[in-house]
Amino acid sequence: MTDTLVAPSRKSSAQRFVSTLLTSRESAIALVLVLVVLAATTQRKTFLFSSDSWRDLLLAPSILLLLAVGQAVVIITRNVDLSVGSTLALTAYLTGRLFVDNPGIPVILVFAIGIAVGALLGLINGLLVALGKVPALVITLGTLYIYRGVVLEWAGSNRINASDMPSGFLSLGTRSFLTIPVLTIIAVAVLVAVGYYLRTTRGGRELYAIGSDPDAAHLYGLNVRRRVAGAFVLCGALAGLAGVLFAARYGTVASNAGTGIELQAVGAAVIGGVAIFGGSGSVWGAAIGAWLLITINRALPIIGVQDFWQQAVVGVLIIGAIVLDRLLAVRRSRKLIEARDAS
Amino acid sequence: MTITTDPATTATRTYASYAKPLWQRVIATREFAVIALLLIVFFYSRSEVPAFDGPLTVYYLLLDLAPILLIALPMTLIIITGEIDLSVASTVGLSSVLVGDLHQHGWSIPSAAIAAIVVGILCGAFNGFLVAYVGLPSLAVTIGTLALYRGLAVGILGTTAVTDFPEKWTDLAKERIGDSSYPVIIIPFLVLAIFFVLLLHFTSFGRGVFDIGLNDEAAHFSGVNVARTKFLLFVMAGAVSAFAGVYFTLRFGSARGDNATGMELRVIAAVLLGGVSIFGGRGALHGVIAGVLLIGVISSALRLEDVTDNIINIIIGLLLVISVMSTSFLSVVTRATTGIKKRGGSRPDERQQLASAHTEGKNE
Amino acid sequence: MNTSGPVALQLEQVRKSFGPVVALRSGSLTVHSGSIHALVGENGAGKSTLVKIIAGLYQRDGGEFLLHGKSVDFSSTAASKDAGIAVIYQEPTLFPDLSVTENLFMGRQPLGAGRRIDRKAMHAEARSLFKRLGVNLDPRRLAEGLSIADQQIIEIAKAISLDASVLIMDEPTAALSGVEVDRLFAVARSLRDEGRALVFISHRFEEVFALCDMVTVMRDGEYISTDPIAETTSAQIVAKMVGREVSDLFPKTPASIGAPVLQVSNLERAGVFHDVSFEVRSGEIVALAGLVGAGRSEIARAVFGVDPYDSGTVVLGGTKVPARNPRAAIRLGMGFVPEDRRQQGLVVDASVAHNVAAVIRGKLAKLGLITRAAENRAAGPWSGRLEVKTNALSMNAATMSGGNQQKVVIAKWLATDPKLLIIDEPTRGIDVGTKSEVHRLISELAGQGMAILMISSELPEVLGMADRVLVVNEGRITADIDRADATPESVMTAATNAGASA
Amino acid sequence: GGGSDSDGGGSGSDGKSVSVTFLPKNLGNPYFDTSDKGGKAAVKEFGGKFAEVGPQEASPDAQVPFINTAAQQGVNALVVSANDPKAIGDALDEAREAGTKVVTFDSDVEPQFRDLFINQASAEGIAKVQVKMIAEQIGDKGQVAILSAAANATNQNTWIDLMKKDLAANHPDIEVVDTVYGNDDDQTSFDKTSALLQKYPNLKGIISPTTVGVAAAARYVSDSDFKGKVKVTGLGTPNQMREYVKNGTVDAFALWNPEDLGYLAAFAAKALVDGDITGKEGDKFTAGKLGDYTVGKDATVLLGDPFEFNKDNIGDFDF
Ligand SMILES: Nc1ncnc2c1ncn2[C@@H]1O[C@H](COP(=O)(O)OP(=O)(O)OP(=O)(O)O)[C@@H](O)[C@H]1O
Ligand SMILES: Nc1ncnc2c1ncn2[C@@H]1O[C@H](COP(=O)(O)OP(=O)(O)OP(=O)(O)O)[C@@H](O)[C@H]1O
Ligand SMILES: [Mg+2]
Ligand SMILES: [Mg+2]
Repeated sequence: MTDTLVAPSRKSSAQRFVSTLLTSRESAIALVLVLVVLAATTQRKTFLFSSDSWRDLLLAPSILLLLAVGQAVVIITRNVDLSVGSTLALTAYLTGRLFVDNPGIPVILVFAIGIAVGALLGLINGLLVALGKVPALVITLGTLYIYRGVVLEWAGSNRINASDMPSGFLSLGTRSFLTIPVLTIIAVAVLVAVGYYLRTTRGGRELYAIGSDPDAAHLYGLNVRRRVAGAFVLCGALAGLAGVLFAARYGTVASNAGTGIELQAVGAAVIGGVAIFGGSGSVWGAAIGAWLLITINRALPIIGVQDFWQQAVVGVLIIGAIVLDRLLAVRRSRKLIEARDAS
Repeated sequence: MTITTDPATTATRTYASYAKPLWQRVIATREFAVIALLLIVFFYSRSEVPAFDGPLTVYYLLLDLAPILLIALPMTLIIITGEIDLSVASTVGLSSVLVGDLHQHGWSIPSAAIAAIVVGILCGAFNGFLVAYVGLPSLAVTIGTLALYRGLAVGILGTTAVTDFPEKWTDLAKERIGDSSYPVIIIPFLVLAIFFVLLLHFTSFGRGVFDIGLNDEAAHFSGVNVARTKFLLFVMAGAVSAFAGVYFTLRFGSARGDNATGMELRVIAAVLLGGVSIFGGRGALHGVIAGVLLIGVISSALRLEDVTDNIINIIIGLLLVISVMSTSFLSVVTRATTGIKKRGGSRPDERQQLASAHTEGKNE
Repeated sequence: MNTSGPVALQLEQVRKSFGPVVALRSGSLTVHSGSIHALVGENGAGKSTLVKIIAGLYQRDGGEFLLHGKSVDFSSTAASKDAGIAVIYQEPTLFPDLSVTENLFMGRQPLGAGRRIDRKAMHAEARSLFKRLGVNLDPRRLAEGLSIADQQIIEIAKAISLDASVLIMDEPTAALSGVEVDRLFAVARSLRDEGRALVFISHRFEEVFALCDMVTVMRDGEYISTDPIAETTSAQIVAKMVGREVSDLFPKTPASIGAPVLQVSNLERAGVFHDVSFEVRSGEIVALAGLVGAGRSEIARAVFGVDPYDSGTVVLGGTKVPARNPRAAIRLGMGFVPEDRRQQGLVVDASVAHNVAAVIRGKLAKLGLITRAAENRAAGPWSGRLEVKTNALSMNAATMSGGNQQKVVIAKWLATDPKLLIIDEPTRGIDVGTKSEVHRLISELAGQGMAILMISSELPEVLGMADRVLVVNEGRITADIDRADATPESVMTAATNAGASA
Repeated sequence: GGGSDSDGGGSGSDGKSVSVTFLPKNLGNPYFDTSDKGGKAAVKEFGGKFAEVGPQEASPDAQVPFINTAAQQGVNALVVSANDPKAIGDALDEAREAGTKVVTFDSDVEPQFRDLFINQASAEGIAKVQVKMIAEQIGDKGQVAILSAAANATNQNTWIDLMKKDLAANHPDIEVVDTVYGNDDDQTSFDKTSALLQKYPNLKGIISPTTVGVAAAARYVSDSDFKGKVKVTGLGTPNQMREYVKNGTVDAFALWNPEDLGYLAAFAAKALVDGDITGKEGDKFTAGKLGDYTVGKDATVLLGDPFEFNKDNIGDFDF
């Protein structure tokens, strides 16, 4: 064999930054998002230029965004968490109950409890997956039923009404800060934190390594179990947070809150370029994917597509995304082979 | 060429066919455990649950379970190859909507049904093409088509519903065989069940299905056409789901875009409960059918006790988790005893005992 | 030779078995700081298993394991790493989705302010490592798609960068070219002179003699001997390795060579092999020789049809074999015993009967239906003919020794009554006894007029078995040598420098 | 969940204890919680067995298994609010063959499928009061939109048709620009409202003839810029609407008393089981504290006229 296949890149870091920015999946999706918004706005300019719709543009995606970020982290480790929808429902209802049962409970405490409970449910998934060596798909399918069943049983047919929760808390769901809704700020803050963790800490990189090749990770001496469990805990915690925010935004919580949202979250991650078999992708992509899903949902009726075609569009997006990834991968490997022959 | 033409003459050694006696091979299997559990629950309910022993119970039970029973058949084969199809329930919905919509446009029910099944086949073929020939992960593909097919269904009918189906057909869907308490729908089910049992357990194709699940590379190396096998399985899933959709429509006399939403998870839960390994390579149809019936019996018994679906869901979930945990627990044990430990990944460990269970405990 | 320091690593009568397979009966190894210790033995002698025990990947079933005089018991590879042991495994294990640099430093990246990874420092360090090894890889490049050689180099860099007191290299040079090997040796020597202990596993004696101070020989999972390199010869080592004279290892029976069975012309696959043409006649054993990574398996796989090829033709018994269609190849009478038994040859989690009948089961079907019983009836005689050691046909192939697994694979293909049998690494990882059985079987088959295409990394095997040796180098056939004039030298030169003419 | 203070009966109609099962469109809907509460009270009053079961989402195929179960249990009477006028018909027939009396309330099925329908208020009455309210609130002119439940909910559609006729006839300046469906799901209704306001910037009012919808719409409007500009009215429950009436988003809304509705349905069921009535026009029966009722044509019993809630009287109600 020849002693080198690839010459080191002579690019400056600036060049590299620009090129990745241009070629990255994230920016591609972001572009699609912009186009959707433009299309909708040209149809009806209030889609963007009215304080309410501006707010909704930012506000609507924030809950799915949180779920997509958590989901992305789990998928990066070559797992999946289908139970997030049920977790969301549980914590959302819990939030309501906390306010009903302990009037005057500080909002911050409610957030803490919601996140903690979510994390706990995530931990259960994580332990079952990591210790039981059972594929996440099955485990979380099971816990999807269990968690949902618990909340249905607990809530029964009584629901939390807006009047049950302090207006201070509810207004979180709608109040804005410098025209940016509070919910969005929270979601983005989480996004940035997780994104930072994945990119710049050892733990974060190990998650990618584990997803990229679990066997190699084990051989290498990484603590696969702990990391995987950790990913599930994070995902659960974010679902818990999403639950609290759900209560704040919609004011009413019934036991069927967030049914089926888990597949949307997975879809958002996949659209955002998170490879379903782990190891690659970013929470940024997942976040933009979530934003795109929701915005399309809102834009379709305005563009003149009956909004119940939205799901079909989502399906097309997901499939388009993975097919695209495949094509890019094929092209890349062809390039590499040419490189090898050339040398 | 003694070696290649007639080994028997030169054979220096003969072998017992089985390491374990028949009864062990039959009894000591996941499938048998599920069947036993099913019988226990059934007879317990008969004696303890009021009205469970009534004539209507089995009838309604089968009516409600029919779609899941039907779809579980192809789903089992797909999961045994190590793939999965999350889009089946959406296909049910789409076919239901098509039957309704075409009926509205004056098609006869049979022709509408055939059209729906053809579309179902196309849906399956699309999944199969992307998975088998483009080589995309079936989980991602079918999450996509889950949204796509459901979206088409909802898109076609919107939130309206078609309910004015001719009595003659809606009655047929609920018809009993003679005056037994068995609905006629179990006839097509039994036909399909026999077909799939033979296909999976008694044909070269079926052996290939298991090989693919256990080690698709080795299967490829011994001449199994991996891609075509997977493709055909997805097509079958599409066709059967569409048929289930037709039945669903007529049984409830309503075609709606959201028909059978979330049924895919129930089907998969039942299949896994029936002892099929999500890693692929292991499972048997009698276990799966027992798994579906088990879920059905539990639900109907609890419903008769005025227990709401919530508890039922919790129980199904627990059953699912426990059943899979049990296998992996056993695998931990076997690993401890045999000490076979391949690098890291859970698959090999899982495989060890799954496969031994599978090769020893298949219906003979 | 240089004065070596205190004992760094000591193993005494270490045992390890995988279920029924005894990989290691009594492995012993004593390595001194400041010396390079060779560990040699045939395929399957237990070298890698010993390594994996030292690395903490496997836990030994018995025996002593001392590190710097203290008895140790590693529960994980992380533990051995912390104890200052660096290992280069036989199979490169990289994270394909991560950059080369991240692969080097995973889990121990240099940290900057606020425990955040300092990528600059990391890349700089990677570059300096590569400079030291004299390769120029882009540290930012993804590991995916690297050639075996480059994967191996990254493994080496990884191990060196750990600056461990004990460095173990399991066949690191298998895929390397001469230049790379020389650089590696230079680094190894400098590490030795820093007073570290090195263990070097290789099948190439010239390397062993060029680099090492001591040599330990293993056979059948047992310790045989340890000698200073200076006081031994390769002949002695080989004798110890195989436990008998090399000559009687390969009972090749002369066969009458007939008409061409397989004709391959101008086979081409970008990145793997180029312009490959050769033929195999009935009764003839043709060996594809070459270094690991030369592309021999790929050629064979393309011929059989499990891999694609861009251009060229394959003709079997006069009919053209369609590309990328193993079924057709099998129908036309081709059999293929692949190199990776556990991954490609067998469904290890299925029964013996299932595996033996795997290819012919189509024929076993009555009215399209087949039963376990029919499979057993067909499988029994073949297993018997090859003396497969198992107590029942329903036993899992996974529970069998490498040699028996290999017999099952061969039985599977013999059952198809092939005209041409391709065997890739026929004896990799199977014990000496079985090994000669397999060899006898192969030449017996040739004797009965079957055409055999054999791929082997073991020179003695090639020289002993083949009527003709085709040498592959970087995907090209660089020499076609007749049994008469096939010598280790002639083959090795053709295998290493691409200059040699076909 | 579904209050299981019934052992499932099984014992046919033995005058002593009448078993009545309430099957609302879906659980987790406060409107039905209230009506079932009324039903439960009534059943307690006449000493029968009460059970409440129901699906999670309001779809006919989800309702059928519960009807089947009732038939299996041989409950004496089943009180249903139908998710589809026809789809659940066969199941109801089977139940009746099994000897169960079927009373529909709130949302009817086709007459041949049931013994009796308890009509909360005449469709005309409902349509009229809503039109009246919106007309007053928006000054009898401008764009209005309708936020309904499921697109195939019988009652909703009848009311909407009547309202449109009424508006066209008596309020020419009011234009109904759109009808959207929230599927009696809070989140959907909420998002649909926001979409509506997107789509029709100068919308004047929203009519939502469903309790879930009107509450969701009111909540969206109450913290948007449209508060005060867009009037929300329709059919709602005092508890859900209270704060929006207080904060001025909603001037007035209407409803009958669902508790009375359930109460009446339960007594009607008992009357059927005991054979006091058969469902033919002119049959008379007494419904506890509500007094006497007479069966109208095609076996319907009318509860009474809808009631208008506003900030002056809302304090007097708690359901
Ligand atoms: N995970 C395993 N399970 C079962 N048997 C194994 C396993 N790993 C190795 N063996 C068996 O143990 C024996 C020794 O294998 P090992 O890899 O140590 O040989 P080796 O000396 O490294 O051979 P090579 O020179 O080809 O690398 C072989 O017979 C092999 O088949
Ligand atoms: N993971 C890989 N990525 C890219 N190229 C690879 C990879 N593995 C092998 N190759 C290329 O394929 C060709 C053949 O590799 P391979 O090791 O199969 O050759 P071989 O001669 O069969 O070796 P062996 O002695 O193991 O049979 C080489 O050119 C190698 O660079
Ligand atoms: Mg080795
Ligand atoms: Mg090879």
